[in-house]
Amino acid sequence: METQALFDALKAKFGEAVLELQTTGFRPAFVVVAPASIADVAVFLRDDPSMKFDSLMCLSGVDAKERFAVAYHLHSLAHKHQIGVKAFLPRENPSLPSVDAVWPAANFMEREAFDLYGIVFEGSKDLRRILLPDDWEGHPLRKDYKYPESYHGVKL
Amino acid sequence: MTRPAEALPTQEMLINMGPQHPSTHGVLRVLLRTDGEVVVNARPDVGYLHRGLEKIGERVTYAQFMPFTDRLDYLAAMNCNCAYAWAVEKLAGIEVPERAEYIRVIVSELNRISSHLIAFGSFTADMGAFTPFLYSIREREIVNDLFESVCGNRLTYNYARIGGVSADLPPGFLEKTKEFLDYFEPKIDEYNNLISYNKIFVHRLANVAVISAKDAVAYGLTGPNLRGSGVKFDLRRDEPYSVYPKLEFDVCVGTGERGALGDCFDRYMVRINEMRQSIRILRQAVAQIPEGPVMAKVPRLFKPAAGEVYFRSECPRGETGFYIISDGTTNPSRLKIRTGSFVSMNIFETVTKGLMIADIVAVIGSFDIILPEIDR
Amino acid sequence: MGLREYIGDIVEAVVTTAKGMRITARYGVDAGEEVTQQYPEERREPDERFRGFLHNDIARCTSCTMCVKVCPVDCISLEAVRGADKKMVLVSYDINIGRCMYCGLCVEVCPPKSLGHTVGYEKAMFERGEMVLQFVHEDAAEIKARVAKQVAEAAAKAAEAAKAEAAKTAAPGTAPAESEKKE
Amino acid sequence: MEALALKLMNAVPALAGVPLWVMTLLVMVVVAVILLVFALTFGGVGSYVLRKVAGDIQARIGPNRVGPYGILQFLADGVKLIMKEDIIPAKADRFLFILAPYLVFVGAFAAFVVIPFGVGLIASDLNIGVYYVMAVTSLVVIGILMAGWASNNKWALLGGMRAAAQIVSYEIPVGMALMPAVLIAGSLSMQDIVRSQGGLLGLFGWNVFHNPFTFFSFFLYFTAAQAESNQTPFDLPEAESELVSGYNVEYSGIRFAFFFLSEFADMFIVAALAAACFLGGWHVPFLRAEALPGIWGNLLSLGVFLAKALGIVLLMMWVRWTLPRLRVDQLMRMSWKYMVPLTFVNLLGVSLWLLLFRGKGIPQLIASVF
Repeated sequence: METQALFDALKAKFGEAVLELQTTGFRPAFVVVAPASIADVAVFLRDDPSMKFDSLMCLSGVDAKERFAVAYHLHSLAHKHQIGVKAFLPRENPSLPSVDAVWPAANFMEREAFDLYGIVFEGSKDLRRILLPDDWEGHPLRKDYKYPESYHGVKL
Repeated sequence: MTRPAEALPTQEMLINMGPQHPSTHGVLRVLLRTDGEVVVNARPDVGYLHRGLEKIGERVTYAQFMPFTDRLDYLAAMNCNCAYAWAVEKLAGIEVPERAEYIRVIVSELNRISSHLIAFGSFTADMGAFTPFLYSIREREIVNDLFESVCGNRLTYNYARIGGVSADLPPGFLEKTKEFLDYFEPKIDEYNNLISYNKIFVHRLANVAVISAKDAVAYGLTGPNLRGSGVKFDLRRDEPYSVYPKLEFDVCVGTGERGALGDCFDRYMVRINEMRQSIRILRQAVAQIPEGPVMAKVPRLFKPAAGEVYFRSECPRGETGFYIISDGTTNPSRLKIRTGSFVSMNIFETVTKGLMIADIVAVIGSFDIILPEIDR
Repeated sequence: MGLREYIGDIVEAVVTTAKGMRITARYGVDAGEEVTQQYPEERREPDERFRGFLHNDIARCTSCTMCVKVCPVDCISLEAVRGADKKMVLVSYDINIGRCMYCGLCVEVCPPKSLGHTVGYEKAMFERGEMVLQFVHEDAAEIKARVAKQVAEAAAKAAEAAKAEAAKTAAPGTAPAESEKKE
Repeated sequence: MEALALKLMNAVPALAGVPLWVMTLLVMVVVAVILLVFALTFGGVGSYVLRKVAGDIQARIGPNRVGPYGILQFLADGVKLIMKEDIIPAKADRFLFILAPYLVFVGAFAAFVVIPFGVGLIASDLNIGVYYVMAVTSLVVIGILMAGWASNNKWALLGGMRAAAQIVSYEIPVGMALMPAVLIAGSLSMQDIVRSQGGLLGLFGWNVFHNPFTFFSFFLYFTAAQAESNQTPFDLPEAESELVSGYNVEYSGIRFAFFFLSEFADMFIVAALAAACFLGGWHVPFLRAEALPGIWGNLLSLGVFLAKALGIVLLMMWVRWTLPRLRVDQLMRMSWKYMVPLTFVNLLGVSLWLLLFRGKGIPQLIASVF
């Protein structure tokens, strides 16, 4: 399915929630959606017979300077096409619905984004820190992260 | 005489498997809740090897990140090197000389063989047979020697460069590769006779941790773990990159020959068969490799145009994807690494319910995880 | 489970075990299969491309700091001062091999090719601080003092020359001809 | 023992005044010390051979640094184990923790009493020899379970429980697989069993060639005994890749050495029983060892017996470095569904054979034709 057609189909289905299509310089292209509707969009993308994005390749948190973003890279084994979905979040209290009910693969990747960016995925079945210790302070991949002096009395 | 159950209260036991444990392949910690020998729940706890590679990636330039990709999957550093190089080349739109592409394919496939050898060897060692492990190490040494003659190191190669490879193949390398292939091909049959089809080994693996094709896709498994469930998907064939379209090979999938489709044995056999396919690819690549330069013209101050790219390539442990965001400066603005082992760990808790403790070891081995890739 | 299957299981177990044991026996009997290298006595020759410890031939080093800039782990520290002939003089060149990851990027960028890999890889120390290779053996302060002296001398010479020049320009006539003669 | 003491007193006039019981005790102690030294030496040499065999099979060299061909490696290891710090975990059950290794070693060592090393070379030819070995080696399981429990470590406990289940289960097939030898000899005494295999050039009288059922018996015994002595592929109680090291995970130094030695002692017991019950014991092929004059018969038969036993030990090592490990439920299934029925069928077969052919084996039948 062509990217533009896919975007149009999404636009027709979700209207205002689908914001823009990023194409030039983006491989694969990104559909930017409103964060609140990400779960619904995900279900549609997975189940619609012309989309069938059955696998979530990658879910990444991004610090886009003035705001955060969550990027989803989807792939369809049935149709062999790809698309990126992106949702921009404010820097304060970034949160959006979890998609781990749609693609179970999302769980670990969401935990990673939560761990390193502090993005909260509402409704996630298990949202804990994954790579860092449970009592770590701060989210290191944020651009404004301050490196700690010590951890439990151990100088870093 | 029967006693009422209350007279003999039983309790579930919480066992800490790892981070130091002989068969967790590094520093994986699994929190086991067991009822005797039967696992009620096995929760993986990763992150003991977290080095913040993604943060480092934002600090160093594109070229400087290459040595860090060695530290992703140290058993298949060539594959990671090349995957990163391909990703950056896609981002910046660099054309790589054909000889360089062939060299990359040759070293990637050699590394796939050596990585699968370790997967095979450590798996059998986990199952209690130590001898095949040493045989596999012996064969891997030859590959390491080959790599040393190419790039000077035996583990962290740092061979690929953005736009090509750091040096041309040394004289005699292709002949030595052919020699190795001729030596190695019969060894696979020997492994199969020695251990693969051993009754005990088959019984340990068949019907353990069965993953259906649907689950495997939904949980995002890739590489041999996905193919073990019977899904015929290989990035080298389905999203061809480099010179793979010019090379002929079969995509190995699990067949369920000794149990249910998608069990540990199928995942194991896929790796064994993939070694044969790698030999096939290598023979063709060695025969076809053209003469020419090995490095494209890349400006010393390398600044790709602003943009985003997601490139994935087929590494021995599933797809390794690089999601690179460039803001037009010398450093990436975001460098996300998606690795096969990390995603494989996600399904671990689901598939290990109701297995025995010994099976946990089998499942870890059959996923062929490697911790630096999980923790990055 | 039928009887046929039952006996089949037993036969399969025996046959596959025997197959495996045949292979291990072959290795056990054949002494030529041993691949061990007895390390301290037997050493394999590292390949010519082997990336061992770094070595800087400081006579050729131009103190361009390319290696410092390209090193991803910042293990090279370099200090240089500008000498009398406008070229940089190395004051210290240290490589912390405890941090070095032998990636070879510095060797690739080195313009005068003064930096290179040796084939050495054995180095055990008692202190982490000892894991620093120093290539300038003279004392840093001494070099600095010497170079400063040279620079000062050169500056003084230059100043003298300038003074003489100024004096010549002040008294025109013979001076330009003299300077031309010198050239 | 008493007989030997009497003989000594009669032979050496200087000892005539010593009371009989003192002499008997002395002889007992001397014999025990000899056996102990043998067991310890076997543990040491066995570990060296094990590693050397492993090295050969795995395309390596094996130990070669201490002494010529590394033969003194076991002494170095022994010194190391003795010098090592003896750690008792703070939360361990001290008394049981300390007792367990000795109990395990005693269990394994006590079986040496009835091993027929040669003509007349047996510490005590009990008339219930086979039965005694079975009973005494079961002591090991108590020690292992004790070690697993007392360590207060869950891996050790799992190892101990596995060992208990395994050794108890495999006791039955081991016993049943030895029964044919007892049936043929008509006695439980080890020396009687060995003597019954002496006919036909000392080679074709072996029980393993007696009839097809005894032939299978030998392999059934070998398999079951490997399981009973916790050898790979049945080393589940130790299973270093699953249970880290199983029941002995918390032990260090000399206490660990006791577990280690008892493992090798167990190995030897298994091999010695197999040699005595199926491979003609100390019978020298083509020669009658009993008829040799003086001490030569004793020494020759001792050498032959040890050679047979060591051959079986080598076979065990060969199996060990080839096969992977079973899972615990498969181990139980193998015992109860395969080993136990097969040994029973086998025993029935041997009994019928003996009934039909009046106790004659195939070689004897062939011999009787000529």
